[in-house]
Amino acid sequence: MPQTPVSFWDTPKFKRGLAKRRAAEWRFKLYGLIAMLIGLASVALLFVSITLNGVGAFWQTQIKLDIFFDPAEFSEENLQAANYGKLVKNTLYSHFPEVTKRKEKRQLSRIVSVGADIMVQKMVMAEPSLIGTTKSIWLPVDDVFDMLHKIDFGRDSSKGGSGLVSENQLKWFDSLVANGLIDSRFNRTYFTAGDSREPELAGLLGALMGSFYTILVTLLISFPVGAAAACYLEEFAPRNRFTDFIEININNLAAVPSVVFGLLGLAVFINFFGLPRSVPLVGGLVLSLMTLPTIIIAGRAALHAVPPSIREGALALGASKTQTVIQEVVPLAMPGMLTGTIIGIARALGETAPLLMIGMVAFIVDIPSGPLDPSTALPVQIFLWVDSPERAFVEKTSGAILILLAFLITMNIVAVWLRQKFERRW
Amino acid sequence: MNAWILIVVVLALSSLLYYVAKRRSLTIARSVGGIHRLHSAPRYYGIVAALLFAVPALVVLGLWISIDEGIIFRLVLAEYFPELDRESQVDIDWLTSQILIFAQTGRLGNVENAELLQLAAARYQHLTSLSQTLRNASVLALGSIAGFVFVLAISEKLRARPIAEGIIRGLMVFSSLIAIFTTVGIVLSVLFEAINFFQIVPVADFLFGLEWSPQIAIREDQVGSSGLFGSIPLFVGTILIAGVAMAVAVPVGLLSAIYLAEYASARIRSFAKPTLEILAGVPTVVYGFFAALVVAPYFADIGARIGLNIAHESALAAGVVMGIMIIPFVSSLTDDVMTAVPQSIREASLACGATHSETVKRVVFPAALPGIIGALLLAVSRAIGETMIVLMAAGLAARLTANPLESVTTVTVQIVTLLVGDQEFDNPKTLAAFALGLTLFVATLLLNVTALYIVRKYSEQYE
Amino acid sequence: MIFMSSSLRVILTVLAVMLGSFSTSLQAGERDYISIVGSSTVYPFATVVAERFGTSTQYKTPIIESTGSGGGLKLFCAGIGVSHPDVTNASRRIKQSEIDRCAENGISDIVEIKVGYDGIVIAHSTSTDRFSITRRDIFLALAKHVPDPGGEAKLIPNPYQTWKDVNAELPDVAIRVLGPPPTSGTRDAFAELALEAGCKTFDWIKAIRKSDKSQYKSICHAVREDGVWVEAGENDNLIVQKLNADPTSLGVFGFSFLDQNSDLVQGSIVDGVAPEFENIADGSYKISRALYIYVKTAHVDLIPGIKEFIAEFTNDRAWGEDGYLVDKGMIPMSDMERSEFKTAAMDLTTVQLASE
Amino acid sequence: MKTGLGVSDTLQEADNKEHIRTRIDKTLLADNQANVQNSAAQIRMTAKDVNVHYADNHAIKDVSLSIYANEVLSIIGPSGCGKSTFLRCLNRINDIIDDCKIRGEIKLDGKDIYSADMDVVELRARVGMVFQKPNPFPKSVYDNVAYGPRLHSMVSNREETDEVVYSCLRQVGLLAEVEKRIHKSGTELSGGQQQRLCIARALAVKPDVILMDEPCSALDPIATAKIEDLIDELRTQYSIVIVTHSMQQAARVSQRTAYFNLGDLVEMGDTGQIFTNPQHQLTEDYITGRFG
Repeated sequence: MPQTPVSFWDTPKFKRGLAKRRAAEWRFKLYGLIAMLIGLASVALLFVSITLNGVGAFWQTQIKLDIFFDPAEFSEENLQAANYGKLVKNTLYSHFPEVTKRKEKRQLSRIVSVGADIMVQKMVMAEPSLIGTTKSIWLPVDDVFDMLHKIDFGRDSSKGGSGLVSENQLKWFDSLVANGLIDSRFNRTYFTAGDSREPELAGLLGALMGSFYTILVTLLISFPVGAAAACYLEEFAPRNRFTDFIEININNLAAVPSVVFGLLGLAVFINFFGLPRSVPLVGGLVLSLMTLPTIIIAGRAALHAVPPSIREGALALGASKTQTVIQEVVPLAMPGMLTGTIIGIARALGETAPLLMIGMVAFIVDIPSGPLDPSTALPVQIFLWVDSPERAFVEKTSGAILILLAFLITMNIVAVWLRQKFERRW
Repeated sequence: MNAWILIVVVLALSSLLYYVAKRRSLTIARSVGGIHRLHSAPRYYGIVAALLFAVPALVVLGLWISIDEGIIFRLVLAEYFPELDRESQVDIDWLTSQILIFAQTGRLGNVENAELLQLAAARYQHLTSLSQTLRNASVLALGSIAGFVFVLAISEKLRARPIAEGIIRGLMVFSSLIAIFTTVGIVLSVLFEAINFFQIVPVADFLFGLEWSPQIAIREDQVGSSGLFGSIPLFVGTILIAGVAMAVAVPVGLLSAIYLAEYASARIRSFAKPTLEILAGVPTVVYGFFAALVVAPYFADIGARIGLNIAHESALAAGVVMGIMIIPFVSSLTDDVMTAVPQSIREASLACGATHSETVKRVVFPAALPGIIGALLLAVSRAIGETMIVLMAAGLAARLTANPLESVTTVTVQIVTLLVGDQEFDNPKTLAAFALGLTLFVATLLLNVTALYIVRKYSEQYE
Repeated sequence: MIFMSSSLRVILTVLAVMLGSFSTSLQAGERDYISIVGSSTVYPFATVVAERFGTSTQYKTPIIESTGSGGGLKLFCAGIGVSHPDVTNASRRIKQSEIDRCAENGISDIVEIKVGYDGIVIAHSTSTDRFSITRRDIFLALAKHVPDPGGEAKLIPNPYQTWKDVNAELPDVAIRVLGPPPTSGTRDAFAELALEAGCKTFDWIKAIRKSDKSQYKSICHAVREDGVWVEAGENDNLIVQKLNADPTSLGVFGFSFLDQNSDLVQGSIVDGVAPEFENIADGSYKISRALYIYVKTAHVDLIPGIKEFIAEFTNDRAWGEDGYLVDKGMIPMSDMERSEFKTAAMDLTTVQLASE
Repeated sequence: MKTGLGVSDTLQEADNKEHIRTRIDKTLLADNQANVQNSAAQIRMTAKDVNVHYADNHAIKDVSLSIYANEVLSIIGPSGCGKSTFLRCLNRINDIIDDCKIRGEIKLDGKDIYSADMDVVELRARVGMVFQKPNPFPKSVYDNVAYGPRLHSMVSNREETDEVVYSCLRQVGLLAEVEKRIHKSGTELSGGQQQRLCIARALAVKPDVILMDEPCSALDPIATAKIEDLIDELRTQYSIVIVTHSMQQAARVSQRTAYFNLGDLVEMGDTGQIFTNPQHQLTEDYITGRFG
């Protein structure tokens, strides 16, 4: 081997330094790994905790009662006037003949949801031939017992809910469970009802419809306006101070806190234009102003990505500028514009703060049937339920979050799919 | 014929006109010797005719709808209630509600002058239907005139394409101006109310006051209202929570971005990156729920176990969750600016015998620093403007403290609590929300503009 | 650019015209549901009634916004017509100033319906002996400034660290009270009903009331900030848990929580009266307040269902002793009071404040 | 050593373009190998049977060559022939490309650089590199040059650093030009100055071998001439491997030249011989411009 003089690279000093540097390298990599794992763990924790809390919302503990629709209780002309609550309660009492005292009976009757009588009423009104027959009906139990059945909440004091269920009620409920009269069944109410103060009767349909109308208005306004603005700014606008100002302005608007848009909506749409409070129309207007910058920015990026050669080609064939843009450039940029729109709309769907400002935060039971009916929206419903004291609302809230996230993830998947399917590399 | 049907009719007629105009241009073309003799392609004649019909018709319709009711009510009231005080908005509201509801449903409130109201309602109904007929006629007439005049004017010399393009371009310009209108709207609406507020509470008291207690000031019989609109505690609280958030988001976001960009294998990256980005798509109300029901009790519990008194609504819990929310924001922006650093200088560093981490720390990171700072400023702007997390997980008591274990309140929380449900604009409590909104807007504006400037400047560096 | 500016001018002109005319219209529109605002304390009860009303009648379910008693009354008194609420909830009685304000805006007839009571309890863990205190003790233990124990008519910062310091008959344990934040109506009521009442027992402070009302308020309502009073947030369940963990602490919350957690916590006896259902209902337990709803007579018949809504609220199955509102934690009135208010409600009797 | 395909095969497929590369006669390289063994004392690096794959692309095929001390070896060949790839294997800078697989043996002073006990940091310090596009760090001129020495703690104080920085700048002839703005950003220099700065940066680490990947392709003729002069001077202290597009440059600066084609080392020898009397048809085609 060559007898090269001992170079710096062979000195112990360098070797020692090298070992240290290797260790530093390793540590740095580890920090990065830990940081990434923290990030991933946050995602996991968020989703796991919400899923664990939320899946229960889709099931409702119900009680099977064989109700005899005694013709004596019903008058021919007015089915509505009958005491349906009594029917339900008497059927329940029949399982516990030993319960005779008034106070105990009252306690017993609380096992069944307070909304049970109205359910039975609706059933009979829809099918009057039931009168005189006996029918097995599954009715929801009260939210406290729902929680008791699902997560043993309230059975012992360590879980913090004691005092909600008395010894007797516990005994009765356990015996109902033993007799197979209690079961967890799919919670249809959750998807077909509006808000309620009783967790077992509360549903999401009102909020879903409210969100639907709000987003519909948002989409109808923000997409055409956003696309047109993006086209103008990217393709036609002269480069001057004024268009620079518009551009800075749009970029800034994209980062303005959403609550400020709420203030705008309150001051302009409600106080100045006198539009009604709590309606999806106003919500949609506010959210479309909020979404517009996102759509414009995405639209411009999509237009920008179309290579100049396409424009030059079309212009060289004698097409006018507008023809070129509308017939050649925009169709090529459309997937990108749609992706941006979907992402913007997804953000609008999850937005809460501006809607609070314009009064979409009221207690609203009825399902809205148009953008001018008062309503809440899905995220606002989540906000309202979080504040409710009943333990069962934690589950309902988490369930609502799961549904909201499902919508958002679907929208994002569609956006990604669109991008991958139609994206062209130039 | 109500407005919706009218709109459908207008759209239907304008598409009909499209075909008529196109057909006519084709006929003319045949007579002058072929389509190439026309100034523009036949469909442009159709487009112009359709637009000339629809645009004026819809504009008139919009104007008509927005003013006719006001005019009708004014007429009705002048006729039946001549003694009515014109200035009394309250009475006018009341009477118009009554008339409207009676006209639509036949219900009448608990009133004395029922007969007069019924007459007025009948008159209102009459005028409304008259107005509708007039409206429909004028909308259709105007559209038709514009459209049909154009159709008649079609000749081979008519420059249809430039006209069509002019109209379309006008609509585009209008669309881009909406962004300006929005900003102007924000500034005006917030500024106007804020000025009202500052007439009641001096600006200096608001900006430098150390005590914030608007809830107490709402009732005149409670502890007096002077000096209780000092916004310092709110800003301190906001900065405290945003600080905690950044303390979580910056190291985690930066380091994970570096790990993903520099070290992770393609497989890990393709899984971890979109997973982290999920965090960016989660609505803030979900984070609020997470903070209030999972993180805050957990921290309080840990605090109790180690003998620390951690408030249930501590700045810590809200800040940490907000930090989680911002992680993907920081990491994806960092990723962008770091990948913008050219590969060639990485190679140069490696070729000098630098280790990977030395390359990142000494070359890539410093080179990307301006961009990263811009990104972090945007993240800060987000943190101070974030509402739902703090609304659900932070407290309401305005406390001047730098201890993250205590509960503080923020600007956004106060805006929402001051305004939710209350639409009266004349007391300092509600006006204060607009003053806070103004300061918030200005603060985020400054941050955003600075950040965007830095990022823009930076992205030009390697072009 | 020439094109820009000309079209810009046209657009701006059109916009100005539209803006100018728009604001006069669209305000009025038919409303076929009841609009309710007001107290967050009454909110849970009003929502339950509204829901019942919505499901059991053909009317639409009323829409309820929680705005606080003061905010609610303000909205309520802003005017008549469909853009103003029909009903407001309040956790205190309407004030003469508010009635005047209503009248100014053309609302001359307001029906007042007292719907029940809400008690505020000072509770502690069941594992210790029952506390018995006076409101004067509460004031001395919790006020920011207390009268000089030396007897002089001046204030000193609160020096007391144990209950024994406050009152020699009380046990020798550190004062630690968990309570709601200032934004809560419960805190307001607690300050008024407990602290102020205790405060008034000092004659010289009471005398200040006549000369300087706001100074009087600030003496009697200010709560100490040296860590003895712990703001536990709006979550009353949490207070219950903390009390269970630390038997020497006291907690301030609504009666309904005490009722639902009676196996864990017990209410202190205040001025010799235990916070029990009957004592609150008959008014002998002093830290309690009445809950009200106010209805705009002019809107009855205009908005469908207002009468029926009142009927539902004042039905015994709602506010009666076994009613569903009791299940939600409201304390019902006596039979006599109920029938009295029911009659007033059904006859739409206008409220008259006897003395204020 | 692999043998080429039989002569008969070669003749049969002579005009089949697909198989042009199979006509490479590996025996032409044998001399070179023998030469290498004879002058072992002067060898800095040897490559033996090096194969490089990028995913499906076989970029370097069975390349063997040696690099002597104090010589300039130029590698020429058409675009995509693998010359840069080969160069980048010599200091393992290709490691950072995920799907790059290297087989074969490359030795630096007799030690396999791809063996487990070879530290890549040390290797890269000993085998410096200058890139096609000038790529100074966005730091001051001074910090650019001091970067390597500081990393390796070759300098421990300001004086030592100054000495290294100034001597390296002087060596590349840049000192006089940049002395006044030595603390200004290196990215503000002209292209030729930047490239000389990059060479100074490489020299500052005191490497044994310097790899240059088309160092003049982004420069004007004057800057190119300066760099070429510099390369010639540096030969006295270093072994230099230069990849170049320009045959004139190869002829001007190098003592030996290797011709690559489609991943094969076609021919290698003294520069004069390669340019005046190429042994292989492919080489001749390329040199005379008939290629492609």
